[in-house]
Amino acid sequence: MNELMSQAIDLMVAGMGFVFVFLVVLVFATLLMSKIILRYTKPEPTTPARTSRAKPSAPASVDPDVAEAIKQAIAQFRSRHKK
Amino acid sequence: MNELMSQAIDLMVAGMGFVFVFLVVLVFATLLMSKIILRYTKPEPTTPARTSRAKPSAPASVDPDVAEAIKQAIAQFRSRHKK
Amino acid sequence: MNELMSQAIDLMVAGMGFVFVFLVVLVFATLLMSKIILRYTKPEPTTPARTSRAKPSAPASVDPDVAEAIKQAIAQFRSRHKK
Amino acid sequence: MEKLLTLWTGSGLFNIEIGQVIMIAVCLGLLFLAIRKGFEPLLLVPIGFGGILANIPEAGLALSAAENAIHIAKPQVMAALAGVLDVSYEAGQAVTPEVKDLFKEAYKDASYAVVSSANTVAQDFGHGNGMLQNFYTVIIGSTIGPLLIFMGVGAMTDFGPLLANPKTLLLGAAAQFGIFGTVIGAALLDMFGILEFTILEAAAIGIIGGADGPTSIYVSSVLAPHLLGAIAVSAYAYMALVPMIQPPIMKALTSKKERAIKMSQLRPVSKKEKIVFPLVVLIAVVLFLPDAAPLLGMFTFGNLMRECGVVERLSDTAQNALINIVTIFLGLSVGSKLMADKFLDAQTLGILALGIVAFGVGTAAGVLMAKLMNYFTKEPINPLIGSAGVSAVPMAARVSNKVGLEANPQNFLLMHAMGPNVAGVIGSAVAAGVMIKLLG
Amino acid sequence: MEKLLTLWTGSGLFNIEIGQVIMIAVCLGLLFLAIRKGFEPLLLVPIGFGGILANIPEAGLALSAAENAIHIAKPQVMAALAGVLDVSYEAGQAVTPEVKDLFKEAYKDASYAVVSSANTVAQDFGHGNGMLQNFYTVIIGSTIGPLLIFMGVGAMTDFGPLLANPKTLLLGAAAQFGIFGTVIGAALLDMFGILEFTILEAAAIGIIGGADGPTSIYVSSVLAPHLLGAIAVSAYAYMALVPMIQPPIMKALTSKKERAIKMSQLRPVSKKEKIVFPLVVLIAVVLFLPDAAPLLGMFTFGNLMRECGVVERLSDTAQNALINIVTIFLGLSVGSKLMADKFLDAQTLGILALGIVAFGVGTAAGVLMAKLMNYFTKEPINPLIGSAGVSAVPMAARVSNKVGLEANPQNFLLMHAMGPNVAGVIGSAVAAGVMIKLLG
Amino acid sequence: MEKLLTLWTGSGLFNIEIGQVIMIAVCLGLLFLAIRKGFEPLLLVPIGFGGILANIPEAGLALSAAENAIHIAKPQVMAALAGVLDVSYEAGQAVTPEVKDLFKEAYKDASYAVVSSANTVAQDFGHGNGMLQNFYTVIIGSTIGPLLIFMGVGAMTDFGPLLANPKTLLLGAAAQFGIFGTVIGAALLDMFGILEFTILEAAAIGIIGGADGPTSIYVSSVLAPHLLGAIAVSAYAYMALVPMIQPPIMKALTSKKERAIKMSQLRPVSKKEKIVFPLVVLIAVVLFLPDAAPLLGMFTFGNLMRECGVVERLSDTAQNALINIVTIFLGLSVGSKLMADKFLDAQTLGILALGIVAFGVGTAAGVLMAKLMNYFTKEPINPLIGSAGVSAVPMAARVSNKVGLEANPQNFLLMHAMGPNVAGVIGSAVAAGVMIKLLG
Ligand code: NA
Ligand code: NA
Ligand code: NA
Repeated sequence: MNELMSQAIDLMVAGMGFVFVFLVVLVFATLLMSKIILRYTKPEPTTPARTSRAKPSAPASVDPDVAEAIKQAIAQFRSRHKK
Repeated sequence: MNELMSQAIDLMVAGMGFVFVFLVVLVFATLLMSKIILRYTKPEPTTPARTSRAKPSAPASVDPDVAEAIKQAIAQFRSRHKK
Repeated sequence: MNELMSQAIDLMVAGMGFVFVFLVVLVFATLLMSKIILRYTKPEPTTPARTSRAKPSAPASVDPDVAEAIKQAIAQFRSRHKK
Repeated sequence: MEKLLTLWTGSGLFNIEIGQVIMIAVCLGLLFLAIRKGFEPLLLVPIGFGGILANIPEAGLALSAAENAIHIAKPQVMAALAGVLDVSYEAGQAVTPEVKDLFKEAYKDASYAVVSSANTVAQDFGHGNGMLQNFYTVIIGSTIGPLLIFMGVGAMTDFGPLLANPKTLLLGAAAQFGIFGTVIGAALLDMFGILEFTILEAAAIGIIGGADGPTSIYVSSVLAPHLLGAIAVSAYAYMALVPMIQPPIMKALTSKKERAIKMSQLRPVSKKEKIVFPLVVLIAVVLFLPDAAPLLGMFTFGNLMRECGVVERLSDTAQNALINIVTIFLGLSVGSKLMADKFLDAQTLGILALGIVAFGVGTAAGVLMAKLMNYFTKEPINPLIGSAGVSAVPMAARVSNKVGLEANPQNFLLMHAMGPNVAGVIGSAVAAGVMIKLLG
Repeated sequence: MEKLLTLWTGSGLFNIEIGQVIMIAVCLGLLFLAIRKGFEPLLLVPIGFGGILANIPEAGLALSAAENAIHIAKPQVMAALAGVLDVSYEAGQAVTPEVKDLFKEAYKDASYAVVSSANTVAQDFGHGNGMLQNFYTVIIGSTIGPLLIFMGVGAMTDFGPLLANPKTLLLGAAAQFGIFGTVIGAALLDMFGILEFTILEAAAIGIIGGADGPTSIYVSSVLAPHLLGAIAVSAYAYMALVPMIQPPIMKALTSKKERAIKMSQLRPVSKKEKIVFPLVVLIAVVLFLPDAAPLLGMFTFGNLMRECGVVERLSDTAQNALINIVTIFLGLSVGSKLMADKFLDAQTLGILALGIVAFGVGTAAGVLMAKLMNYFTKEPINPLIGSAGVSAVPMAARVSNKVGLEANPQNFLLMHAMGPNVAGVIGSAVAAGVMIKLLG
Repeated sequence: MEKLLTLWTGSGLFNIEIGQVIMIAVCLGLLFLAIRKGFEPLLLVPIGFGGILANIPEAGLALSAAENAIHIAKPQVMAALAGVLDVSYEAGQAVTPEVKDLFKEAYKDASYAVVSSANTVAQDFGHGNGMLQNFYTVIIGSTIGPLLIFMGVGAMTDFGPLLANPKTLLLGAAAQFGIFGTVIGAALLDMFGILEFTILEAAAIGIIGGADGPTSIYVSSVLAPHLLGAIAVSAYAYMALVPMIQPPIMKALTSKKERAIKMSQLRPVSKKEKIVFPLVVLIAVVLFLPDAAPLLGMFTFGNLMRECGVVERLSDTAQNALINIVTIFLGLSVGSKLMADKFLDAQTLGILALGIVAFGVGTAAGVLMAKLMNYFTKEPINPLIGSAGVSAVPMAARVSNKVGLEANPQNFLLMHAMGPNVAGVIGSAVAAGVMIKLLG
C-alpha cells in the first residue's frame, strides 16, 4: 500500500466519521428544535411541504367574487353556445 | 471646554449653517423653476402626488369598458345570489 | 500623400476585403447549413420571423373561452348602453 | 486519529471565545427583531446573519489574508510578514499572544502600500481573504454599495409633495440638528471622561441622526470604518423604532390645537417639474458642495431615471434587481464589522445611547422649526409634519399622519409630511458632504 | 469662520472653470435631446448625467487617486509622487500650475506599473479614485461592459429574416464602407492640416460608421480611450438621427421605380437553423478572425441562449436585469470621458463632423450594393433595404420600410430590411476585429 | 498585401492545432447534449460555449496577460519577463518552443507575488488578460461564484420534507460514501500505476460523488484548479444521467417487496420550524466545522431569506436575477478550463471514469443505509429513497419516486425522497469542509 492509498483511507475514515457525527448531531438538534417550537407556540396554520425547488406560483390576486362571477358568465356563455 | 468640544461646536455652526443656506437656496431655486415651467408650457395633464416610496402599481391595462362590463356582471351575479 | 493617408488606404483595402471575404464565406456556410438541416430533419413547425429586437410579448395566458365570454359580455353591455 | 484530532482542535467548540458567543447571541437577537418584530428586515436580516458568520471561530471570514496568517501564525509566515510590517521578530521565535498582538497592531497602523504587500505575502503562503472581507472591500470599502442603494432610493422617491410645497425643505434642514447635536453629545461624553472619541468618530456617530441607512454607512466608512458596525445597527434599529420614539416628543412640544391644524390640499405637480427638480438639486450641489456629489449625484440620477419616463427599464432595474443585489452584499458586509473584538466595546454602548438622542433631537428640532415657520407664513403648517424631517422614509411621515389623526380624525397629514420626509434625505446628504469636506 | 471659509473655497462657485460650465450645458443639452426628443435615451441619459458629474469642480469624480492628489497638490504628496513619476520636484518647492502640468504629463505617459504605484502612493496619503473613474476602470477599462451589452443584444436579436435570405449579409458588408471611408476622411483632414490624427485615432473614429454603440465603445476603448467620450456621443446621437440622415441619401440614389420594387415573401425558418446559425458564425470567427472573438463570441453566445430554448431564464436575465445594470454603469462611465479638458477640443468637432459622414457613406454604400446585386440575382432586391446594413437596429430597418411605403403603399420592407440590419452588426464586429488585429 | 498577410498568419485556420479542433468538437458535443438531450442545460450551455471560446487559436481568451505575452513572444517582452520569472534568457536569443515552455513552466510554478509582477510587466507591453481569464479570476478564483449559486439554491430549497422526518439526514450522510470511495478509487488507479494523482487531486475528483455542481466547483477550485474543467463537466454530465445510472443499482440492491413499501404521510411542518432550521444548521457549523462556513453559511442564508417571509424581494433576487447572472459567468469560467493542453490528458479520462463510480457508490450506500435503518426504526423506510441522498436535486428524488411507482402504482415517494435529497446537499458540503480542513 503506497502513501496515497494510506492518505486516502485516512481521509475516508475521518471524513465519513465526521459526516455521520455531524448529521447525527443535526438529527437530534432538529428533533429538539421541533419539539420546543411545537410545545411553546400556539398552533398555527401549517404549510404543506412543497415538492420541488420550483419558485412558488404567484398568489392569486383576483377577488374570489370576481372569479366566481366570471366563472358563471363563462358557464352561461357556454350553455348558450351549445344550444 | 476641551478641544473635541470646540471642534464639535465649530462643526455644528458650520454644518447647520451650511445645511440651512443650501436648503434655503434650494427652496428659492425650486419655486423659480416651478414658476418658469408653469408659465412657459401649455397646461398638461398633471399627476397627483403619490404617497410613498412604494413602487407604483402597474398601470391598469384593462380597457375601461371591460372593467365596467365585469363590474356589471359581478353586480348582477351578486344581486341574483342574494335573492 | 502623407503616411497617415497611406496607412488609411491600406486599412481600407485590407478591412473591406476581409469583411467581404468573411461575409461571403458566411453566406455560403449559412446556405449549406440550411440545406443540410432542411434535408436531414423531418419537417417541424416553423416559427414566423419576428420583426424587431423587442422582447416577445408574454404568451396570452387567458383561456380563449374566457376571452370569448368576456368579449360577449362587453358586446352585450355596450349594446344595452346604446339603447 | 491524528486527522480526527485536527478536526477537533480546529472545531468551533474547541476555539470559541466568550466574546464570540455573546456576539452570536446578539446577532440572533437582531434576526429575531428583524423577522418577528419587523425591524427594517431588508437590512437587519443580512446584517445579523453576516454578524454570525463573522464570529465563527477559526473561519476568519471577516479577516484579510494577512490577518488570517497572523491568527494561524506559522513561524515561516510570521518571519516573512515581520519584514513587511517592520515588526521585530526572529525566525523561529515562539509566537506568544503578545507577539501576535504586535503583528496585529503593526498591520492596523500600516500604510495602504504595506497592507497590500502584507496581504500578497500571506497569499503567497496560501492564506486568503475571508469571504466577508472581500464583500466589505468591494461593496463598502469602495463606497459603491451605499451609493447604489441611494440611487435606488432616488428611483423610488416621489418629490411631488415636496414640489407642491417647497418651503417644507426647511423642516428637513432643521431636523439635521439631530446630527450635529449628537456630535456635541459625543463631545460631552468625552469631556466628562465617560468615553473617548476623536472628532472623526463623533461626526460618524452623529450621522445616525440623519436617519438614513446608506448615508450613515457611507459617512462612517469614510470617517470611522471601525465603528461602522455599531453605527449601522444603531441607525437601522432606531429607524424601526421611530413609531415609538417620536410620538411622545411630538406631543410634548405641541398643543392639541396645533396638532389639529388642517393643511390645505397640495397643488398638483406637473411631470416637467418632477423631471427638472433632480437637475436643480444637482446644479446646487455643483455650485455649493462638491463633496456631496457622490451621494446626491447618485440620488438625483436615480430620481431622474424614475421621472424622465424614457428609461423605464433602467429605473425598474435600479429599484429592483440592482438594489436587491447590493442590499444582500451590503448587509453581509456591515455584518462583517460585528466581530466581537471590534464590537464589544464601551464605545458601542455609547453609540447606541447617542443614537437615540440623535433621533430625539432631530424630531424635536423639526417640530420646533415648523412652529417657528408658522410665525412667518400665512398658510398654517401643522407642526407634526416637522418630525418627518428626520427622514426614515416613509415611516416618519406615517407617524406624523397617525398622531395627526389622533388629534383630529379628519386631518390627513400623510402627503404633507412626505415633503419634509424626502427633504430630510437631501438634508442629511448635505450634512454628510459638509462633514466629509471639513474632516475627511 | 475658518470652517465656513473652507466650505467657500471648496465650493463649486469658487472653483468652476468656463470649460466646466460649457460641458455641463452640453450635457444638459444631451439630456434634453434624450428625454424630450427621444434620442437613444437608454444610453444618453446616463451619459449626459455622468458628464455633469464628471465636470463638478473639485469633486474629481472622473479622476484617479493620483490625479486627485496632483490636483490638490499637498507638498509632501507631490514630493512622494515626484519619486514615483520621475518628475524633478524638490520637497517644499512651490506648486505652480506649470509644475502641476509636469506631473499630469508624466502621469499620462507613465507605464502600467508606474501608474499603479502612483495611485498606491496617493491612496497612502488618503486620496481616492473618483466614483466614475472606478466605474470606468471596471466596466470599460476591462472591456467587460460593451461585451455584456453585446451579449444582451445577441439575446434580443432574431436572425430569422437573415436566415431566410442569407445573401443580404452582403448588404451588411457593403455598409462597412462607412467605417473605412471615415478613416480616409480623417486622414484627409490630417493631410490638409485641419486637424491632427494618428492612425489609431482615425480608426477609432471610423468605427462610428458601424452604427453600433457597444462596438464603438469597445474599439475606441482599445485603440484611443481619450476619444471615447466624443466617439460614443457621436455614435449614439447619429443613431438617433438615422430617420433624418438616411432618407435623402436613399432617395437620391434610387429611382421611384426601384423604391417600389416588391420583394417576395420570406420563407419560414426552422428553429434548428436558428440554433445552429450562431455556432456557424462562431466557427467562422474561430477560423478566420480570432481578434473578433470577444465581440462576436459574446454576441453569438447571447443569441444561442435565446434560440436554444433550454436556458430561458439565462436568456431573460441577459436581456433584462444584466443588460440594464451594465447600461447604467456603461453610460456613467462614458460620461466620465466628457471632462472639459478632454472633450473641448478641435478633435471633438472633427469627430462630430466625420461621424455624420460615416453614416452617410455607409448608407450610400449599402444602397449601391443592393443595386449592384440586382444585376446578378434573379429575385429582385429593393435597394432601400441596403441602407439598413449600417445597423442602428431596428431604426434603420424601419426607415427602409417607411421610405418604401412612400413609393408604394403596399410595399412592406420591414422584414426584408431586418436581414441586412442584423448583418450590419456582424459586419461591424468583423471590421472591429480587423482594425484591432492590424493596429491594436 | 502585407496587411492581408498579417490577417492570414493571424487567422485560426493558419494556427489551429489538432487539440483545439478536438476540444471544439467535444464542446459542440456538450452543447448538443445540453440542448437536444436536456443535460443540465443551465450550466452545460455556458460551459460548452466557454470551452469553444477558450480554444480559439491566437485569441488567448483563457490566458492571463503574461501567458499571452509568452505565446506571442516578442523578444523585448521575453527579456523583461525573464527577469521577473527568473528564467535564463538573453535579450535577442531566439524564442524556440523549448524556450517558451521554460517560461510557461516558470510562470506556472511562480509565487502569487511573482505572477502578479509578471502580469504587470506584460500589461506594460500592451498584453492583456483574456476575457475568460478575467471571468475565472473574479467568479471562481475568488470562490464567490459557487457560493452565490449555493445561496440561490438555498433560497430555492424547501426543507419541509426533511423537517417532517429528520432521520432521513442519515441517508444523506451515507451517500457521501460516494465521495470518499472515489478517493480510494483514485488511489487504486495510482497504486496500480495506471494514472498518477496527488491526494489533493484525488480529493477534488472524489467530490464529484457529492452530485452537487457548486460544491464540486468550489472544492476543486481550492484543491486542484487545474482539474476544475474535467471535474465540473463530469459532475454536471452525470447529474443529467442520474435517471440512467441509478435505477439498475437501486433494483439490484432491493427486493420488489422492499421497493413496494408504503411510507406514512409526512406531518405538516410549521413556518417557525422552517425559519429556525437554517439557524440550527449554521450553529452546528459554528460549533463543529468552521471550514464549511462559506458553503453552508451562504446556503443557510439563502434558505433563511426564503423562509423568514420578511425579505421576499431579496429572496426573489437571489433565486432569479442574481443566480442567473452568476450562472452565466460561472459557466463561461468553467469553460475556460477546457483548453486543449489542460483537458486532453489521461487524467481527464480517469476523472470521467471515476465520476460514474462515485455516483454508483453513493447511490448504493444510500440504499443500503436505508435498509440498515429499517432494522432500528419502527416506521418502515422504503430503501429507494436512500438513493436520493446523493443530491442531484430534484432529479434523484424523482428517480426514487419513479422506481417506487413501478413496484407499486399507489406508492408516491417523491415527498419522502426530498428529505434525503436536500440532506445530501448538506452532507456534501460537510464532506467538502472536512476535505478543505484536512488538505487545504
Ligand atoms: Na435625514
Ligand atoms: Na454596423
Ligand atoms: Na450530495
